[in-house]
Amino acid sequence: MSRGVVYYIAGRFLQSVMVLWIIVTLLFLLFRLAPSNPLASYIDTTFTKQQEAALLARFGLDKPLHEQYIIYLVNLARFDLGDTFSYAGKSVLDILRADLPNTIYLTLSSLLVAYGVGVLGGILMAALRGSLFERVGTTFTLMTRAAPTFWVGMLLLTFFAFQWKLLPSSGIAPAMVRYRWETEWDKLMSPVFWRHMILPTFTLVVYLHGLPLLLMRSNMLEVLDQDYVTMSRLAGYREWRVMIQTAARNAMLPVLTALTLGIGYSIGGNVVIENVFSWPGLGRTLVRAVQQADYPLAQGAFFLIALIIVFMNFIADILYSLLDPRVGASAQAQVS
Amino acid sequence: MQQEAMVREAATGNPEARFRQGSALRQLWETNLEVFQRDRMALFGLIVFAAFAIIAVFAPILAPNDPLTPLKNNEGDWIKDAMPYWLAEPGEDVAEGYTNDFVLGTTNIGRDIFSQLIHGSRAALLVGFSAAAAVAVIGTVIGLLAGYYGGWIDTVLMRAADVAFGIPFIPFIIVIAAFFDPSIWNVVIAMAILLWRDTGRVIRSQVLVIKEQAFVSAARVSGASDLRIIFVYIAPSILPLSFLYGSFAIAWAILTEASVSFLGFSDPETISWGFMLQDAFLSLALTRGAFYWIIPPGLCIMLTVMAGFFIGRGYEEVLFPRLRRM
Amino acid sequence: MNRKLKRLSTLFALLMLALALAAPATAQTMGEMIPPIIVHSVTQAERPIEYETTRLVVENMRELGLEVEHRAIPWAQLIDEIWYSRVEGEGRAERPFQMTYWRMVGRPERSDPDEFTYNLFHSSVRDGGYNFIGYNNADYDALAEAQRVEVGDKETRLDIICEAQQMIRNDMVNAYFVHPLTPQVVNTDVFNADSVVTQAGIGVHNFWTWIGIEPTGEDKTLITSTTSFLNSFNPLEIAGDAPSRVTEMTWDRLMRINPIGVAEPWAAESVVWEDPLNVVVTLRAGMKWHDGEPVTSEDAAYTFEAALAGTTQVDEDGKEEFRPEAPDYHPFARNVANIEIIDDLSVRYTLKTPSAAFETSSLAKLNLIPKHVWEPIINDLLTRDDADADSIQEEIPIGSGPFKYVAYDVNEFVLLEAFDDHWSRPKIDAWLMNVLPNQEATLGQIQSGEMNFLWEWPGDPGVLQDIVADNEHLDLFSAISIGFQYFAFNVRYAPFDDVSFRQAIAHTIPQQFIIDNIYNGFAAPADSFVSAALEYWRQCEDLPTYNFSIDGARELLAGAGYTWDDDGRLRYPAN
Amino acid sequence: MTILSLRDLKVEYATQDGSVQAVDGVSFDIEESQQLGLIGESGCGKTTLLKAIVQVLPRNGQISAGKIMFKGMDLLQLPAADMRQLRWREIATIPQASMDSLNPVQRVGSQLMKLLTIRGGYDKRAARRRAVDLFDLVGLDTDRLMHYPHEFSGGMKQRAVIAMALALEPSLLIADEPVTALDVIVQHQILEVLRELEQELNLTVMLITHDISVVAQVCDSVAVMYAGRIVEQAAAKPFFASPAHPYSLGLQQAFPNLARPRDVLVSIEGYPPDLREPPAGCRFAERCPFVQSACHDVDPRLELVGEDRVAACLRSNEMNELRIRAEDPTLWQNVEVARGFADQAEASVGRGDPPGRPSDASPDATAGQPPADPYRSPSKSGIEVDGEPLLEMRNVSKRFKIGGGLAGLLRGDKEQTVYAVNNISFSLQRGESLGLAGESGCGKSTTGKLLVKLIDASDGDIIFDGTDLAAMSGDELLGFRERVQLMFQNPFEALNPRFTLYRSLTEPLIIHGWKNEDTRLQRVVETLDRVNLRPAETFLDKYPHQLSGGQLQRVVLARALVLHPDFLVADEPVSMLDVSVRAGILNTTRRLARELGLATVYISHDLSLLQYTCDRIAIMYLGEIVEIGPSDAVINNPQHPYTQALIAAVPAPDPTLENPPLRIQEGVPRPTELFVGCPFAQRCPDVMEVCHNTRPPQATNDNGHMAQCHLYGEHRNSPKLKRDPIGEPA
Repeated sequence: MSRGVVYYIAGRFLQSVMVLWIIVTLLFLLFRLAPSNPLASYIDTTFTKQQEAALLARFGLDKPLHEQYIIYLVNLARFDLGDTFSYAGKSVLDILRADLPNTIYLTLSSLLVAYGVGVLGGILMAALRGSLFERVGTTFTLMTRAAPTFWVGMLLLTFFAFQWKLLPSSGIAPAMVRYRWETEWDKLMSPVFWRHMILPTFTLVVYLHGLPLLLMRSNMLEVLDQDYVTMSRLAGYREWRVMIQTAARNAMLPVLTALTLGIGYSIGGNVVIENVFSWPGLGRTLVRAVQQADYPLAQGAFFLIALIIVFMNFIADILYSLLDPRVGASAQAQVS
Repeated sequence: MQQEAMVREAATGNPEARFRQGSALRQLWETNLEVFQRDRMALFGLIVFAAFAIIAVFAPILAPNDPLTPLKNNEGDWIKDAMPYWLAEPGEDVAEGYTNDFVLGTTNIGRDIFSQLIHGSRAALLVGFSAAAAVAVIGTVIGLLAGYYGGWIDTVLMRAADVAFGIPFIPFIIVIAAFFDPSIWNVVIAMAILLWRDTGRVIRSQVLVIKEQAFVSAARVSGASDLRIIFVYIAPSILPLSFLYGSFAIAWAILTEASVSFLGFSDPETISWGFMLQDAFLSLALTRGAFYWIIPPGLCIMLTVMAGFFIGRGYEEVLFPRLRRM
Repeated sequence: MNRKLKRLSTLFALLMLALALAAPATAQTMGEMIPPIIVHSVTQAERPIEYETTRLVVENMRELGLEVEHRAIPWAQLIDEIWYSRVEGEGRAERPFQMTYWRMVGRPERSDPDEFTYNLFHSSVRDGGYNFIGYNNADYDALAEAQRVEVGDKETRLDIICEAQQMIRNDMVNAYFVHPLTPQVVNTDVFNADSVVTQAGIGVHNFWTWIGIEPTGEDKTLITSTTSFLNSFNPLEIAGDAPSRVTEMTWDRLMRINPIGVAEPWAAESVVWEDPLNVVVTLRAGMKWHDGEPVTSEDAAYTFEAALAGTTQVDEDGKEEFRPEAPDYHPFARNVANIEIIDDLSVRYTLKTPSAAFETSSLAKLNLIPKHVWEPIINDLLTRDDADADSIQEEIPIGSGPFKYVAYDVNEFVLLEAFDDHWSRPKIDAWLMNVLPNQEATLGQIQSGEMNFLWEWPGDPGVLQDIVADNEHLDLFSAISIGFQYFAFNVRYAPFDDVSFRQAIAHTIPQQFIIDNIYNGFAAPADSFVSAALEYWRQCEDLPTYNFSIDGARELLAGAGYTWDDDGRLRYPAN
Repeated sequence: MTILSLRDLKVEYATQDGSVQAVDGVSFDIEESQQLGLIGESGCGKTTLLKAIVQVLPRNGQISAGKIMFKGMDLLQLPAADMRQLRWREIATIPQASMDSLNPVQRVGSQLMKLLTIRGGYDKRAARRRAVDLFDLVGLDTDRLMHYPHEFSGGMKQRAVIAMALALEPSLLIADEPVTALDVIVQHQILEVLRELEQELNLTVMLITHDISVVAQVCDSVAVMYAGRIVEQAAAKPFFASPAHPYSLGLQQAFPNLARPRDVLVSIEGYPPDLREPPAGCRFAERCPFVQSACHDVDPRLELVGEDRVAACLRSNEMNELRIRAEDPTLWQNVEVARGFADQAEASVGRGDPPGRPSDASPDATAGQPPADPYRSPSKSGIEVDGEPLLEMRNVSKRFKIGGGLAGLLRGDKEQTVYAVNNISFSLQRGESLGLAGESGCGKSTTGKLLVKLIDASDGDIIFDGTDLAAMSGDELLGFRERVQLMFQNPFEALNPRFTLYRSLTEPLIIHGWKNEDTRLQRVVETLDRVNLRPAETFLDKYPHQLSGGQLQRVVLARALVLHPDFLVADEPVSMLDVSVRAGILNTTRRLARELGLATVYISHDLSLLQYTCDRIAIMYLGEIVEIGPSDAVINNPQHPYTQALIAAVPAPDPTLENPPLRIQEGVPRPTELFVGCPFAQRCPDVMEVCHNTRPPQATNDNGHMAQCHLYGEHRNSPKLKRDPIGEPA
């Protein structure tokens, strides 16, 4: 790796850190200035003013705003997201640590399938440019993108889970199976887990495959117009080689970037689907935390999602500069 | 030489023929007209919007019942969970004498689904269009300023865009919706705060391209002021792009409003399609197999969102004949 | 300003005042218009039933000529606008709440009327406690205190409780309308339906069912679910509904509320009152903690000591303030003046004042905790300022109850297994509770057999009924709850400071319609804070009724001097 | 042996508005080791022809008739798979814009090796060896085998593509515009490579280009294509000596030739016919000066007009006579020429040297007078030179900062300075024209922008009519804007595509406060008329895309002149245009400059063009003016080694004139540092020790001809350094 690329990566990283800092600050303000009472989830018959004060002190809410901010930043830097309001003895991190893998499994499986389908579909659409199949195909894809995911999920649930009882309707596995999993590995080795994954994954694929498909299609059309593609035709390569090795390979670059970005955004966007399928992930926790006014938890979940997004944005930049030597070079040109 | 050929091809092959009229407004109108003339799908989208707009405006007249008040039978009890009469098998229990009042059936507590659908178009269009307008206006202004002036203005605005790109959209809306009084405007505000980022970036890069074009330099050499250059020379070329992003924003706004309503963060006094789906979900539509609660609002959402997509695509095909991108 | 001018302006002000006072007098016939009223409830998404009910009542109130706004907001905000906005100028919201939908849930320890009788209405808990409606009635305070002291004589206590109910009903500070019927479903393929115990006011999800339910076959695991949080398992914390199910089984209690609502000795072999202030408790012999240690009188004593533990701090104003380490349980042990260990199995508790509820709300309430586990924790906490005992989560909770803890996954499930060394070992081998906030999923699982015991159903009971009708292996149980649903009025301020006005509002609540249409019949009419399920405490004269009648409400208002103007808007009585 | 033989080939494109006959009955043969140059202006169908031969026509293209025989095989009958096999092994193609023909995300060597293994059947090791050999063959550094395309300069990419084309030893190499868009020195070197390869490998080549000088340099036979047809085919020498078609005649006269400069260049006005509805008669008839009525009705066939040469003209038997008549520029139906010629005659009176006559280093005309200030215009333009110069550049520098700033700091970008223009000085009189020349990146365009205050100088003063540009603002600036105009390189971008021509032309008037619509219209019409867009009224409502490139550039000129400025900067005014119309624009500009007393700065990479239009020429290198002087002096008697190289690199449109060998290598360094010595020292063939560490002096002769070079200073006799290795500047 050349010095230019290293500089580029370091610069991007610093920039990401700065972006994250601003987001974190906004998050702090949003949660501190919110009109709802941060202790709402504690109200009970026996709740007294003294207890309220004690609680405020326990969560550091009695200090002046700027002091809270400093403490908050310092804690974040140590990746200490604080304690939840609603789970005794559990830190926010404990809870998120349990949720995160599930969200990641769902996100990755759906994205990989969707991008697989999308890339192949996009190549096909580009190859069949102008045909009836292409027109119907792209219109259908637009339709799937227009359908609300939760609605698709509900329809799929109605038939596959409730009417035909083919697939489980919610969660990641029955508890009797789940409690035997000691590690994430056990979970991943369990067929039951994968069976539970089918419906939510499929629902997401219905929605997610549209972007890579349309992107791949238009990139292919663009690349097929490029001189180097003409060149490889002129050079007498077989058509599939031209389509796959030259055109598709180059057209894939933006799709790969989109995939990388997609990981971040999906983790934030799966909220609705996780709720439809009771998938124990970050999104469901976030919604419950917000509903139950467990602010440290909501804030933590939000922060984690934002962190992943910013990180994936960073990775996407880096990936792009590594995959496409031109980007790295323009970065280098600025320093050399 | 090659470029000449390209431009000539572009000119005769029509993609550039969008630049036909003199005044910026007329031009915009022409571009819009062209989008809908060239692209039947975009025209379809426009018709869908127009139809729903009419429905939304005349909702109180068109809807046979109040969308929130449960229908009552002769005994004064609510007519709950009535199937659409035309779907019911003979012998199935359809409340007598009320068939005309609820073509699409009633909800779990006896609200008229058809009336809800009609009223739901209001929320969808209101959110869709105001969010789209906000996104397009903010994005365009930011893009123009950042692109044209460059320097620290550009740096600040584009860093802001980076920040906006780093904030997860749905979670942000959920938090906003939970913290403030439930209202459909939460979605609009959140979209305005976040979604200008795409529009802004694209418009900025487009401005950077246009700014470097010789005719802009020519204008400057002729003594044109910054404002004149921005508004007379650059903005007209940018506006179709704003429309493009605006149309997509309509779609996203409707979709987002539906999602947020579905998660239960909407204003219960405002009937929206997402709210209907949430109501259906909470009323156990799946277990009951009450697809007549699920399908109509979902179809309406899909139809309007698709309309936005189609129109956006229509603009795309006219603006970037080679880069038909979604 | 010179003096003359000053005098002149004073004169002028006085004149204006006189005019202002005279103006209504000249109008004579009409009072001021009643300003718009805000009625709070949670959102439809959170609890549709509450939302719909409020909507209905708001509609009816409008018919009285009131301008009413229905403000449906999420629970977290509602807390702010109700609980924290009681008094003008001190609230978090712009102004104090006026009227809100509220509910009280049933819990076994609420089988004794004491908690509701005292906490909901005693004037001492008006500012920060549960008397958020601001009821302030010295006569009532006397009754609420008296029923606590009346130890031996149940009859007398009944009279007092009846009188309290009567007073509340007359004053109409809370407009009760239903006690929900909790629909519950048991898989009778797996369990013998006859072994399911229904506890008065609670339902089938009770301690007695958990230990007594008989498996019919090899499947000896009870699988149930909850829609709420599984947030902690701590014997010194009163957590939510679902965790309470776990704590009551993991930790034994000296006494337990039996199915008809009366406390009976459980871990105690005997409970003997030597006099109204002294009670001797003797433990069963041979009990063990889940870690194998024996249960002794030391533990029984420490259980109360832990609840009493705390530090006294002096606040800024020099006032002493006691901060208990177990704030949730401290109130239940507060009345204990002295604890004396008599022998290995016997302890004598000496009370400060006689208490009728001591058995129900202390001996049957406090979880028996192992001294060897908790003493070090509490001692540590006493030296610290930043944490309470209720924020502690043991790695492996140790109790002496019939079930012991096996596994717990936050927000996912908790798994318990039968404690073989318990003197009353449950008939099932394992007890599992899943977190399933999604009602569709719950229904799917109870039908498929993934789950075999459904105790918590916030959804539409009619659906459950249909499911049970369709599935032979499912049996439906239902019980009237101790809990109740009502509209609470902030009686501090007009117009809700007027009994007649409140009574008129009570007439606008279509009780039967709500039961039929919103609850699908799964509710019993309510007229008091003591549920019909608690039969003993309801052996009173009939309480006043407020039938649904808009006209009746109008009459009542007219009788109290309220008037309607030409637009049909309701106005206060003149003067 | 005939390698390729086309017979009556026809290619059609289906378009929305009907079918276009892009190639209409083309026949020719290419013999083994023949190098055929196919000449034609854009849109004549030459690239379509190529695509038809290798059968990669776009989807809407179709071969409707004819035969393509390759080594006796009928390519049109060949199964697709066999045709594919044929490509590159037998027929290798260097596509147009070959700069973009390399896959940007694959290393150049990998692409080459992939070709060798997959198409050539080489094993990996052999492929690598062969790749190295090929790199050597085309003069590429073999160390760069594994570099990415973007790490290559334009010339290197072109070499790489040539290497790829030769990889499988094809029988026929087809190159489409192989040197277009390259800098003149690079162009020269690529042509050199091609020439060497032709000789070494005995290549059969078909070269497609619009540039007859390229053909003159590398081809032994020529075919001229016009509107889908071949109008003339001949061996190179006879063709250049005596073209046998009026179009060829015109083309030849339209090309400037450094060695034999013309007084007036010919412009073939008009544009080719619409190939959707081709005319019944001769396709060139519309633009032909020798047109007769029969030409419009009779479609001329290709006929033998001499030994081995064919032409398609009804008047080919009169060709000798026509050739003589063609020498008269007035013939080309062009008012411009008529006027321009007159101007020229008039101007010649005032000019010191009649053009075309080489001048000596020590001119005789100014003997006895003090040596002229090279930065001041000598009195030779026929314009009064007394009084203040209109414009003066005094030690002007322009630096750009890149990277840096807070964002740059965060990104880790080091701040860098680009010295785009470095300490240049010159002055310009009213009515005088100055040419700025140099390779791309030499700072000539930046200078242009400085002159019109599109950007501001970092150092030094630019004085326009007594006022410093840096100090201008408000009304003063507006006044400056009224008097100074810029003409742009690309006419397709220079006009707002959304404006009608009237709107575009009236904008400057509005900005400068012309309130009255009628007077504005009048001025616009008048200006359009001036630039020969007639009748002017018909153009007012047109949009840019409705005009041809030549017409557009006239509009651009009109816009520049509509305010009647005093000073015009023309940045590459004709480089985007077809050769046949270039001269027209230049002639008009030159004429109007005279008419309006306009001072002009022409910026161009094309020295022959500057020689044609300018009184003086300044040669720029790395932001500095290395030589400046009267045009003829600079061209005919270049002093600076760099100028000498530039002139030597210009290909002559005449196969009899061989270019002198080029003594420098391609590759301008990035101007990111200031040089202690001479900026050209790195590349200079005559470099001396002193060049690296001392700034060269400015040696000026009486003629006002200045060169900034040690060769003419006190160190002129220092020993020259060996060129290799290239010395770094101290």
